[in-house]
Amino acid sequence: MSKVAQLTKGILRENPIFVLVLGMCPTLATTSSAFNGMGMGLATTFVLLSSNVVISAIARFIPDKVRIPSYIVVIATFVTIVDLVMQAYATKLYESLGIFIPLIVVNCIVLGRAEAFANKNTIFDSLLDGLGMGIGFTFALTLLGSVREMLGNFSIFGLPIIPKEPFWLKEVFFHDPILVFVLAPGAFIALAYLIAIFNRFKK
Amino acid sequence: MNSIIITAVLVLSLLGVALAIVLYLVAQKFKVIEDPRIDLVEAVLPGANCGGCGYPGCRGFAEAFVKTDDIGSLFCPVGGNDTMAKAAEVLGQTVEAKDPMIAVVRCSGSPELRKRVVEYDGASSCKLATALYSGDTGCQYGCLGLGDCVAVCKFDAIHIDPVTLLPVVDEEKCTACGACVKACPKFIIELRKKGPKGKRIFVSCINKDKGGPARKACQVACIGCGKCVKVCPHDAITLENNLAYIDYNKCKLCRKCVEECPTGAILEINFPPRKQKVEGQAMNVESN
Amino acid sequence: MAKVESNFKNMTATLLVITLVASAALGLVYQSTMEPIDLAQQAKINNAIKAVLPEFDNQPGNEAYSVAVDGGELTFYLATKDGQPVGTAVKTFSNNGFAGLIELMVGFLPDGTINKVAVISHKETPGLGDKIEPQKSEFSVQFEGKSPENFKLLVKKDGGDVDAITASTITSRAYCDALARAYNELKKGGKQ
Amino acid sequence: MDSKLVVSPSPHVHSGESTRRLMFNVVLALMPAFAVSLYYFGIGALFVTLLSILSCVLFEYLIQKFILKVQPTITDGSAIVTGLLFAFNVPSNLPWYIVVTGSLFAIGVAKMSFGGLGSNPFNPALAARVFMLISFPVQMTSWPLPIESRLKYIDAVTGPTPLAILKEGLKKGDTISQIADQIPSHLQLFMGVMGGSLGEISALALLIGFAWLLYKKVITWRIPISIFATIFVFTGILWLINPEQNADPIFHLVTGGVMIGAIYMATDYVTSPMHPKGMLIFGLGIGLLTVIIRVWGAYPEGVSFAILIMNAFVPLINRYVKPKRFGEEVKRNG
Amino acid sequence: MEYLIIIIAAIFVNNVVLAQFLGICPFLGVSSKISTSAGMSGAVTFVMVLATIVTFLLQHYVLNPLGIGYMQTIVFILVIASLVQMVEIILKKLSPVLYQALGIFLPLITTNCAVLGVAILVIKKNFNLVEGVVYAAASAIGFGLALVVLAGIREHLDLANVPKGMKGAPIALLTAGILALAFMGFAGIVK
Amino acid sequence: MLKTFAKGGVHPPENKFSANRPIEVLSLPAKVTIPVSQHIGAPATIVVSKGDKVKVGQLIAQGAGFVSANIHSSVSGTVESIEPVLDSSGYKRPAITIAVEGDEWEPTIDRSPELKRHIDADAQTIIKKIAEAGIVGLGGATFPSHVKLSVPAGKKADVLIINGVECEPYLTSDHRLMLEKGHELMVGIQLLMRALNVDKALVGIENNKPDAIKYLSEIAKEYPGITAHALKVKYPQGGEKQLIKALINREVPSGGLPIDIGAVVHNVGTAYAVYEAVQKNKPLFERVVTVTGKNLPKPSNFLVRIGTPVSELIAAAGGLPDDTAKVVNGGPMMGKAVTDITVPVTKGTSGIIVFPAAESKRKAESVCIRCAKCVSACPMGLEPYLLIRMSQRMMFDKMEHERVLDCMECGSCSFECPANLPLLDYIRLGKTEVNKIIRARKN
Repeated sequence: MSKVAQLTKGILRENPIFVLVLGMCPTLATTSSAFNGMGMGLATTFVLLSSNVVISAIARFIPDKVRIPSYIVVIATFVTIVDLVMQAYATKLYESLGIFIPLIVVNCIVLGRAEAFANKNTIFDSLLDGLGMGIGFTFALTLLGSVREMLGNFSIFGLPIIPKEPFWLKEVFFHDPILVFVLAPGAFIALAYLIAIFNRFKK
Repeated sequence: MNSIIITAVLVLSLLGVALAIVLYLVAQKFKVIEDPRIDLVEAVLPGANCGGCGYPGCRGFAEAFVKTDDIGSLFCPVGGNDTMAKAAEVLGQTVEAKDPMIAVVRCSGSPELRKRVVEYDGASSCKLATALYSGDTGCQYGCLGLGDCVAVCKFDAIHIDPVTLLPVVDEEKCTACGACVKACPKFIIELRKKGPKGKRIFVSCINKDKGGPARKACQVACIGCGKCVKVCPHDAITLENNLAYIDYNKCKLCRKCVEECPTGAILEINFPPRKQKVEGQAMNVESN
Repeated sequence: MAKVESNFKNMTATLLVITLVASAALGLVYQSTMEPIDLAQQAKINNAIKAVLPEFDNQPGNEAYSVAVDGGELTFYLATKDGQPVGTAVKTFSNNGFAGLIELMVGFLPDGTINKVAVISHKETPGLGDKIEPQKSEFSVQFEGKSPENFKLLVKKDGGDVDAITASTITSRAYCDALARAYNELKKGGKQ
Repeated sequence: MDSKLVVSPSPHVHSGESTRRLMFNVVLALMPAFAVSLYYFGIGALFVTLLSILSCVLFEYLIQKFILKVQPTITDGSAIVTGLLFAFNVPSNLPWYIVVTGSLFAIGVAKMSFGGLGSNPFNPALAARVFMLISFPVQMTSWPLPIESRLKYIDAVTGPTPLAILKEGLKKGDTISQIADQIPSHLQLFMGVMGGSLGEISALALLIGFAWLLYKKVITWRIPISIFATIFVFTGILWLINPEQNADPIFHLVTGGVMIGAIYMATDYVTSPMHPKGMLIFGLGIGLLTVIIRVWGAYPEGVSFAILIMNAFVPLINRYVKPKRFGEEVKRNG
Repeated sequence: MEYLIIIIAAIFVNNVVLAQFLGICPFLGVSSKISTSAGMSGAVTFVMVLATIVTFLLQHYVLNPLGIGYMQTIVFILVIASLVQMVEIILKKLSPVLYQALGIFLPLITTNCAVLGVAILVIKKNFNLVEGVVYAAASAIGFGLALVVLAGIREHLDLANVPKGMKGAPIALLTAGILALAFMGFAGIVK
Repeated sequence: MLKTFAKGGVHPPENKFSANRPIEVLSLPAKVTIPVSQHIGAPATIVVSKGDKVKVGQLIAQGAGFVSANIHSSVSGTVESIEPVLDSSGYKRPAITIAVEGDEWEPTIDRSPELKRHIDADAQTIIKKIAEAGIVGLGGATFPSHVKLSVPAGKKADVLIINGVECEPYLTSDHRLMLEKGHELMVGIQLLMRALNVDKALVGIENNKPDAIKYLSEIAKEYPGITAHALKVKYPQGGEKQLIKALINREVPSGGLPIDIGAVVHNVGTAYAVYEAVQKNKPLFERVVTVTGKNLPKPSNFLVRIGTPVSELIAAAGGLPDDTAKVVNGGPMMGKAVTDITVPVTKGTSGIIVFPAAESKRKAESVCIRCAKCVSACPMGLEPYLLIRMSQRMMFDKMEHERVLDCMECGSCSFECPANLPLLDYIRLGKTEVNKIIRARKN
């Protein structure tokens, strides 16, 4: 597989959300806005990238039987780093993501990539893989966040999408957003259709 | 060094050591013994779980394959020889190549050639119709055309032709798993040798009635006249119960019987066209 | 690539090393982020106070005090500029919200008039009760510059002066309740 | 006789019942309620109902034709019933875009995404109603006053439903007797003189439809009656314990969506249990949940939620509550 | 009464899966059959309660006194991971019957974020030990309830003609979405 | 409130056009074709050969094995051929074709019309005579009657139930038989009672035949132990299990037989045949057949020799209407559509119904709306909506669990289904497959 493919496979062909359907909890929980979704995606990408690199570097020194615990320690370390750094420098985002920052540690994608890829590939390949998967994850979360924000708040990244003029556009067609999309049920419904649309285009 | 770092290091290290001890004990006490070769064999199998090999799924086949003394007795019809060679490699053995097989439909009675005498109005299932009557034509052996074979095919390799109302096997997709053979309540489908370049000859009829009634029910029925038996130079054709049958192991594809057959019940597939045509219907099947 | 064998010694050693490195790394990160995190916390409180009071230059968070009342706690933040009090921010609450607790930050000017009100937390129905948030509706604006002395903190339906949010009388009531509680405590013990 | 004989498996006769006829009878049974709502809510009711039916049928057609690419089945009447029921569950002054969005959700999401008629686990009209209630809480809970709003649509004079008056009063700390004078009499409630969704107000009209459905054997008595009985008994007990904090059982039966929910929504074939015993359990569950939400929940009305939640349990009920087989007592010996 | 409120809140009002988005992966993964979903629910309940007790003790008697609360994540996940493995071994030895019923689900639980999530939430919400245990058990029941109900619907949908693109995860998510809508009706029952 | 069975059931339009038409003797055809498998069980072994001269009532095929029945010639003449012929099963099966010459009966047969009430045969003799006469269940099930009368060791019958329900729409042959041969029927019942050693016999008749109920109740007074009972009109009350439930409120266990709860059920036609066999020495070679249909000029009840082509009956009933598109052998709910009207009448032919084109084809299927009408219609408490889905998806092991084998194929579910789903078709398919699975398991 070429290095480019190594990087890009996670974005579409093996997209962790739309194709592999992994890491659903943060996907649903943190995408009430595009910004939150992207923040979560980037945090996960960092963990994914770093743990992939470290694990591929140390994999051969680790006995099989303690493989999983060791990987978990590595991942948890990076998660805690993200946690602390965000708390210090991105308080607002940190608060809106809440418990899902520490929960990156149990995101199936992270451990999954460590198990399936990083422990048998070179550091550079693992880096590409982690980066690609992370980008795919971030892309998916941002997309879902955007869709939800657009429908549920008529805005994207906090910017209103309905122009003020002509006035009837807002008065007649887009008077109120479909609030449910920024709430729990809307997360499920929006993701359901995004995956369905993705399935359709994959074929 | 800061005390917080020291406590952190101490706590986590202790935890790490404790876990290591626990896991070590676990690893010592509870070992699962399973032949690792089963996984390896399973990995080379197609994974269709079709059951064509006679075992419940590919895993079942893999287990049997690892256990058996004579791996030549097992065959995966879907994967074919390549797969079997790979699987044998896993065990460090070799297998003889088997001739590839294909499903053939032994009925050519399209509505044009085999008049419908009654109209069926019920659920679309050959099995069900079989319980009800012998078929909507005068031939009680012929294809019912309700597609039980289509429904069971896991490889999308068999379809009912909208004109002839008969099943047509897609040579590319057919894996000779035999599911359709089992599904057909009329026993019309048979697995036969695919033949060199797909060339094969067979009697496309299973009507065991005497000549008169058979001919009356269907224009392309085998009427049991025996001409093909006489003309065959390789002794490949037998006649039993008014029905000719070509043994594909003996047939040398000389095509003499095809010319001789008065009703056109014998089909030749994938041969280059020859100057004088036998009948139109042979083309029907070829043109799939 | 030769794998390391899974024996007792190796396993323990591996885990030990990994945890050592991990915990050391974490400790370092923790130490270096301790201060920024504290600052961030400070800033958060200050921001909330800033939102409801005119400009000030002290650290109200350091001079806060709390009063226990009605099964909850009110926190008072005194803001000064050049040593002169510019107002008091009160973190107040009401348990009577449609979905329970509502927490507000109310800024009182030294004369007792309400400067601005901000919402700290609530669980009110989106689209209905959440209109107490200043960015979602004009509801909170009506309190600005009003003194509870002559502006009755009750919804009009109950004989007060407050225009309730459409279809959210209960939330509006709770909002008034929280404001009234803050004002009463401020009068009682506040204005030092 | 010159045509071919037809051969088909038995039976050779059929009752003549069809999906379309069943749906038609449901529509017919809803007509008294529609007449009442036309009388009370006038043009708003007419507009919302027609728009809802039209958009449901249109969406079903478009989705089947262009997205699923199957033969449209709008003639079976199920989309009409969904449209009618959705309209009956919303206020008569609901803005048009909410009606259309709701229809899209009912047909597109709650019905077609699951495979269309017969496959949807949730009642489409109800799922849409709840979806809209949460998305547009203000518009979905501003109820035009009956009679006064006859000639108005969007700018109708609105007021709360009796249940909302009750909930708000109790929240404020009032007692039932203090609230009572704001609420119409039981007889008025029974006739439908109150604010509410356009089709739910008149218990009388809905009960007439119930009688028609029973007479035509479209539904059985089990689900509606078990819901009524549960609500009656449960609220009755609460009322007996403390009549100043809990409304009386009759009030609970004739207000809000109990009648339309129990008779027309809970009995939806697709989303209700298949066996008599299961139907009773289903009704019991709906009754209990309705009262729990009404009495302790944030929402003044709980019928829609209750039915939707019990819809989710229907597969489990169908699986574990089986009809009594003939000759059940002895085990098969073969 | 307080416990009752915790229980109702955790099962219905703030259902772990439908309102808090914890444990979605197993919720989607193990919900295709009622029998397996029931087994999974049992296993999760068991582990969740056990994990909550252990992590609670660790937090309050080790991490907090030592001032290393920031190590929460790493310590909790290690403990849960090894706990799951120990439970598996102990079950195998002591009760083969139970192991048959629950054992196969145990490896899946390590990556069930509901377990770690609930353990962290118990600390965050300042529960005492008993409240924490009650909360964990109720959350697990809420998880199990949602899981079994979804499995029931999915078994029903197996026999229906779900459009091609919607099959699998999308339809499960959609069902969960409408379920979440329905569960919003419980809002306000517990403050 | 009239008695009936508890669960399920439907009420199709009765359409009993021939109820007032007395039984007519159909004139002899030129040729009869007598299939050798007219009963459940192994085909009988042919004991004549081509060219043989046979008399009416002469044994031409011997019952082969325990569950099988003798077959007698219904005419006198020459055996013309012995080869497979299309019969109402839709298949070509072995049959004896006899060219009719005169009408010469076996001399042992008592052809006198007077009633012979005195019974001198004992139980064993009765059963033996029934077996010899080749009597099978004439309600349509064609189960050899002597087998049913031989109660297995360890079981005991305490009540005989006579099925005069005739719950199938259109059919009237049993109705006419009860009206016209009441006394013979009573003697036949007494013979069956003696064979089973029971002292109680209940005749169940649906309330749409008030004349038969009245007549039989009256004459039953002369015959101790026999009572006639009116039943509410509800299909499929003629099913053994439903009839037992309706009359004595006992339920045959799932997978069991009526004898497991002490009951034996026989059809009125069978009882009449028993009378003729035992008292008159006459084997079963003719039976009453209803020929009917909405557009048939002259719906009738005929006494027909076994082997007569169906086309002859239709001709005698006024000829085949032009718009005919389906001919059914048996009732409209459980009967079998024939592929050709030349097929012969057999022992199990209770009626021939001619359907006009408009009623022959099924309406287009739509989708299941889970209305549960099939569940309430099923008299066995099954869930047809579930069974059809399982069958279509080949989940046969699950179908066994859902007791698909309890299905008696009464067709109530398909009759009721508003979506016109072929419920019974697929349930039948499932039954066949489940039986295969069970057989495979036993091996």
